[in-house]
Amino acid sequence: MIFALITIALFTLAAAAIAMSLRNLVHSALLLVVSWAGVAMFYLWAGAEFLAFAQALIYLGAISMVVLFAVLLTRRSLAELDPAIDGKWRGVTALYTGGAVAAVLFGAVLFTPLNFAAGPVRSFTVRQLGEQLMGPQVAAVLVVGVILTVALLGGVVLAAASRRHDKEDAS
Amino acid sequence: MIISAQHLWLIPALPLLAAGIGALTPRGGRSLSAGAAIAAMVAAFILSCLALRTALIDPAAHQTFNFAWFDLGHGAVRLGFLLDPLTAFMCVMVTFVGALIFIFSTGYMKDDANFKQFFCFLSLFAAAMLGLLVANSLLLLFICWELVGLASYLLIGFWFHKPSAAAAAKKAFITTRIGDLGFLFGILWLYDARGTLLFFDGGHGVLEAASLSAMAGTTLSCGLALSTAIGLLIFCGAVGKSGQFPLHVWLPDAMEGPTPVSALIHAATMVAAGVFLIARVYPLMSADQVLASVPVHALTVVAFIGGITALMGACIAVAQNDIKRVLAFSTVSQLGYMMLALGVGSWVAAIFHLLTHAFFKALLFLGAGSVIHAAHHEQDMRSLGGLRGPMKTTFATFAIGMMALAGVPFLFSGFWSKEAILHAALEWDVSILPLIMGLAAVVLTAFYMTRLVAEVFFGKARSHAAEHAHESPATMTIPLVILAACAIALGFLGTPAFPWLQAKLLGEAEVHGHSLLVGAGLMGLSIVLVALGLGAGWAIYGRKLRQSATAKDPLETASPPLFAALAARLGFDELYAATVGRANLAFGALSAGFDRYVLGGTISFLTRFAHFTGVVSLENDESGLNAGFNATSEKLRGAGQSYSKAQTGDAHGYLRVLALAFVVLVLLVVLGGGR
Amino acid sequence: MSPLHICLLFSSALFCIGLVGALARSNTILVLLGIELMLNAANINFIAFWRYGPNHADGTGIIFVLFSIAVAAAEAAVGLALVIAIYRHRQTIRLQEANTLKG
Amino acid sequence: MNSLPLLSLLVFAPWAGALVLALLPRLSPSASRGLALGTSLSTLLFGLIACSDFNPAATAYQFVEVHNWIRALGVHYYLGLDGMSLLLVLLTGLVAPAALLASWRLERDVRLFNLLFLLLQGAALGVFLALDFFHWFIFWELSLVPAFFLIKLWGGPGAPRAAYQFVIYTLAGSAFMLAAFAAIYGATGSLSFPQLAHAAAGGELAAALGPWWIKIVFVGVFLGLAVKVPLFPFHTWLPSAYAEAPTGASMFLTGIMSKMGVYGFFRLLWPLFPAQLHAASGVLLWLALAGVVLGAFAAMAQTDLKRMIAYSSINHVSYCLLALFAVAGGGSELARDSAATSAALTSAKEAALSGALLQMFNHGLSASALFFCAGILASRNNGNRGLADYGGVRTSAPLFAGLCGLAMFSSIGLPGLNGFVGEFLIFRGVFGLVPYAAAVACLGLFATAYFLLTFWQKVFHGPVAGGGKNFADLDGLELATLLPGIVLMFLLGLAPQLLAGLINPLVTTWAAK
Repeated sequence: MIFALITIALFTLAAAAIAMSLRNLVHSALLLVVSWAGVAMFYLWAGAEFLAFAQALIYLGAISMVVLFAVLLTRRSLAELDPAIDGKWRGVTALYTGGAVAAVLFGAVLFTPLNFAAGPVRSFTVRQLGEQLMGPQVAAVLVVGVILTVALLGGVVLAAASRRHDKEDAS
Repeated sequence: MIISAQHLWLIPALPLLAAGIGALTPRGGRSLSAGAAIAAMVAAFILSCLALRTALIDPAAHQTFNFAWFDLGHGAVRLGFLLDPLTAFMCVMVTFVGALIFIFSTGYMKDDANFKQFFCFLSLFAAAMLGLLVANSLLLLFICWELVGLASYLLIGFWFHKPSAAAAAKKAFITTRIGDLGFLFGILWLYDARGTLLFFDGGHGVLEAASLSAMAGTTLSCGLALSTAIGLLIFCGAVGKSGQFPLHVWLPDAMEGPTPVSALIHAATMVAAGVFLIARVYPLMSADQVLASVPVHALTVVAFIGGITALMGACIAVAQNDIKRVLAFSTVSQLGYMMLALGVGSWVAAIFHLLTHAFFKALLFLGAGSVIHAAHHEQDMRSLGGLRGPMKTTFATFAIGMMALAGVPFLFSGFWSKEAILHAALEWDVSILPLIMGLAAVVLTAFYMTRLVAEVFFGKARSHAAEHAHESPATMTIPLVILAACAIALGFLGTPAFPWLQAKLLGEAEVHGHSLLVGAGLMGLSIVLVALGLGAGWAIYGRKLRQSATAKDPLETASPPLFAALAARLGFDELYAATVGRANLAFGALSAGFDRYVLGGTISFLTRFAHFTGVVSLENDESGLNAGFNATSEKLRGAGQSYSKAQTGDAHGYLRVLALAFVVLVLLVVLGGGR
Repeated sequence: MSPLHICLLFSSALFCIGLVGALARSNTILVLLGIELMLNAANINFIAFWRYGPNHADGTGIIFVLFSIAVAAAEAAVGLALVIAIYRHRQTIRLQEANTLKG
Repeated sequence: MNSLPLLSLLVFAPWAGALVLALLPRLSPSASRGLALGTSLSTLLFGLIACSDFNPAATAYQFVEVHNWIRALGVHYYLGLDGMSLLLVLLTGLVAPAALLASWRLERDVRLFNLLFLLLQGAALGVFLALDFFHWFIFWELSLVPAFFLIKLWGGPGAPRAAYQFVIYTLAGSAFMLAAFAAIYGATGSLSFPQLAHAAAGGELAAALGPWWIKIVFVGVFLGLAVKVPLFPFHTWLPSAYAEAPTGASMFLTGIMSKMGVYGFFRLLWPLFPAQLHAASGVLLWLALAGVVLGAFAAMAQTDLKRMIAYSSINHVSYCLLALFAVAGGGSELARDSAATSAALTSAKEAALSGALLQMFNHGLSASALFFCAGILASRNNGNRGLADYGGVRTSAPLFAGLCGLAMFSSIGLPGLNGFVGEFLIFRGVFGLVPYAAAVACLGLFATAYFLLTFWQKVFHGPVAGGGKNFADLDGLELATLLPGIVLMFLLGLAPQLLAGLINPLVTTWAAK
């Protein structure tokens, strides 16, 4: 079990780290998809099958497409490459900041006694999930639904209204 | 028809109705408005007479009708009506004089554009005044008290397009309000101490024995009895309303109003309300008389204030040139007499003088109004003169009023009422000063009234307007004649030989006549003094009549500084303007300044402080530092702006700060030893 | 070291990678993706505690992650739409130059 | 007792109107005005229904609606009404339509204006009816948003600044209050006012929070409310906000918004922190006195009409708080003969509390009427509002002068009009509890008369000058706006029982605490 976990973790982290350092945006995006897949595998490993499915559907299916579209739409030519890291100073401060946060987080994790029993994998059925969602959490589901709708509308409006904005700014 | 206490509300309600009609009729409805007002007054007069008949059946009884106004806590705020001889006599006087003045006004105000409004205000005044008289509750009395103040305000400022009238109206309202605040405070104290404001309530009222002895028995930390303190506070209201020293300054200015207003409100009725008030709460005012060892008795203060006012008013009246102002200061002086009478312990004498004064002073004012009307609103008596010929009725009636006011013996009512006051002052054993002040005022009164009559009616006309004067119409002269008759007849209600009025007011069923000889010495002295005043006046003004409007006054020639001081009304207005008025405005400016600079400054300081921290929190924005200290920050908006300097728009920066802050926070928690 | 520790270390590392990415890259799309990574790291924590925590049966962790994913999807959609809008407007997607909100 | 969810109707009727306005973008200006007015008036109708079904003798909340809302947090949708709420609901029903009528001539963005106004009205009603902090606070904060836009978009030249100031101040205060209630929730797990008041009366609230925390929490809640009222010295946002707002918004701000703060003092601060309020009452009394006196005197020094009325508003609202603080202080420092003490103190408290409640209503009527009159003056003279810009208006506009004068005298506290009853009762109560405070407050009465009469003299009297030339008298619309308020001033001045009957049992219960 632990071995599987470590494998999944290393796989995911490696993909993410490389994705963040690649110069080619398309490659970065593709590697991130791999990393998200790793997270989905982690969900499978942890026994949250439905979540793994959702992660695959949303991240691998939807968000990756949106990202790729965004990348393609915002590039003047396919050949154009962004510098991976924008200036030395920015990279160094980013690394230091990240390192500091990492140190704090690792320290916190390692020095916290976590006395939870590592029990067997217990599954949580979709039926249970559905009952939870339609029962006590129904208000939250509604809110999320509203948020998604608004986000959809917002996305459309933002992408579509930009031409008019251009005109206004020009005047 | 029997009018008892529970019907008393009808008396003020009728004029109120007339006021409502007057307010709601369209501009054209002149005759409707005036007709309703006069009809209401006449009806109220009839009702008042009926009420008087009821009251005189048993003069000692206080008929009351009390009711709850609104619920308050476990109890209710109660108001009530009271019927006793005092109320009834006052009602009869107010309605009678009021009706006559209303009739006079139809002539006097005939050409005014706001004729309808005038009668509406007059009716409102009458309603409030009558409400004040019939009240059995200090609260109801106060309500009506304020309303007569409002009516007075409206009527003084009736010719509101004249800046002087507008200013005089405001001055009257504000000055009386100063007194009213004291009055209100007294009411609050009384209410708090006794839990009720009803005068008579079957043994629980504030003017009844239990309450009075409780209040006289309570001694405050300053040594005064509770009843003294409350009484003096209530007296403050009377000082303001009745134009007593030191709040008399508004009354002469109130003559800016139309003359019928001066006659009704500022001579006969409203200004006498203060006297009525003290007479009404007389048991309270005199409750401390049983105590020997108090620093001051409430009535002593009243007596001295009254004496000072009587003398001062008479002095100032000597040097005034405006016909209405002379009469106004004479009113101040006469009100001082009444207060003096109250103070020295004879409230019946005060009310007697109040009643007689109401008639002859209304007569004098209406006479002056008739003169002013005839002389096309010329009020300066230096420019009048010689009106004896063309205005015979006015002259005759005015002379009767003048003699009543001066106290010409035996035939005129003023003589008897003044005599009663002087007699009471003589018997007062606290001090002789009020008597001396009263006697001095007698001489002065006779003197200035002689001067007035000589200047206005004798000699030759000294202006174009006076030359063309002619007698006023019948609507104006008939009230004059009636009032003149009353000014004579009323005296016989209360001669020493047959003091019917006094007996009824005191609630004595029997009339115990005294002989004329009682106090004959004092009477003789005052007759001599009156003669002295009349003689001096005639000697100075009558024998050598004024030749032109610009000639100097004989007194002015004799002693310019004294005359100037008196003509300037002893400088009270200037004094108040320099002290109270200025302090008021200064405090106003101070408050506004405090608001703007101290509070605003504090906020501006906080803003700068916030600004400073905002700037410090931003490592690399040096321009912010300079800008920050130079910018005059506009309160919180400035703070917002300086904080917004931290808003670099650099998303990376935000994220970096966020992450580092997280690290710092965790370290703080850890190094700080957890919670 | 228990599996829970490993899970938490995993999520911390993923979070830091996302953070460094978001800080170091100037391309707005990548910054957004870094933030997505951080969100994923947080989700991993939820799942880990759900998996090893005492209240397994009520599935709070799963539901929370579900909502989180939904919100992340919304965020991604709006964020990328914004990127496109900015790009149309300024012809660049460098984050440093999108500083209109500077005070 | 009533199957209709009356209170929900009351709160949401204006919002429904706003929603309709929002959904109909092509509505003509006159139709949107009519719709807004109708919706606004419907709250008056509902208020009157509530008033007729209201049982004044019962001091508990009536028409209660409780529904579980967020079960995890223990938040309820909880509406209820007692005498005080009823009074304020009726006031809102009166002032809001009048304010809409006053804005009838507005030409710019009519639909948006009416929409925002209805939102504001709904929020205010929500504040007066909500009994659970959660949605009470939502209403409380939501009232800021429309008010901000109303001031900023339709106000005078200084309006944006005034609007920012207003919002920042009030938000800052509210933030303290929110934090305080978070602490209360953390300690007790309840957000319902009646429950909390009960807990406070039993001492459980103090025990749950601990002696130190409850003081901090008290200060937090106090700050939130004091800014809204506003209590001196938190009032500096008020003059410019009131002065710059458009007439309708000024009327609503002074008529209703300031009452929200006072309501909060009575509904939250006093029942929840009686001991703390008692301890602080000495200081607070002076603050209220400062509001009474300095407000009035500062008004005297103003030359801008609306600023003057704004300062007088501070003065009048401070009377309510003066009464509350005197009651909370309990008059303990008075040395009295012991036999009369408790009965006399109780009756003084009753007077002060009824006075405060009546004063809220009365000030709502008179101050909004005065703001309307100032608006009329400004609208006839290119927006000039200086005292010196006018003269002799009464000559050309006697009707306007008369009605404005009535509103003014009501504000001065002339007996026979509504203002007197409340002020007299406040003075009566405060005198019985803290005599020196009543004495100092008398200065405020004097100054109020002084500056209002000065205003009257300069604007209406004297020779015709400045904006007084060719001043058109009131037309039908303006008359319709002003007249109901004026009639009520008379009615309530002569028959205060109409209102006193509604609140008296409640006040009696309060005073007995």
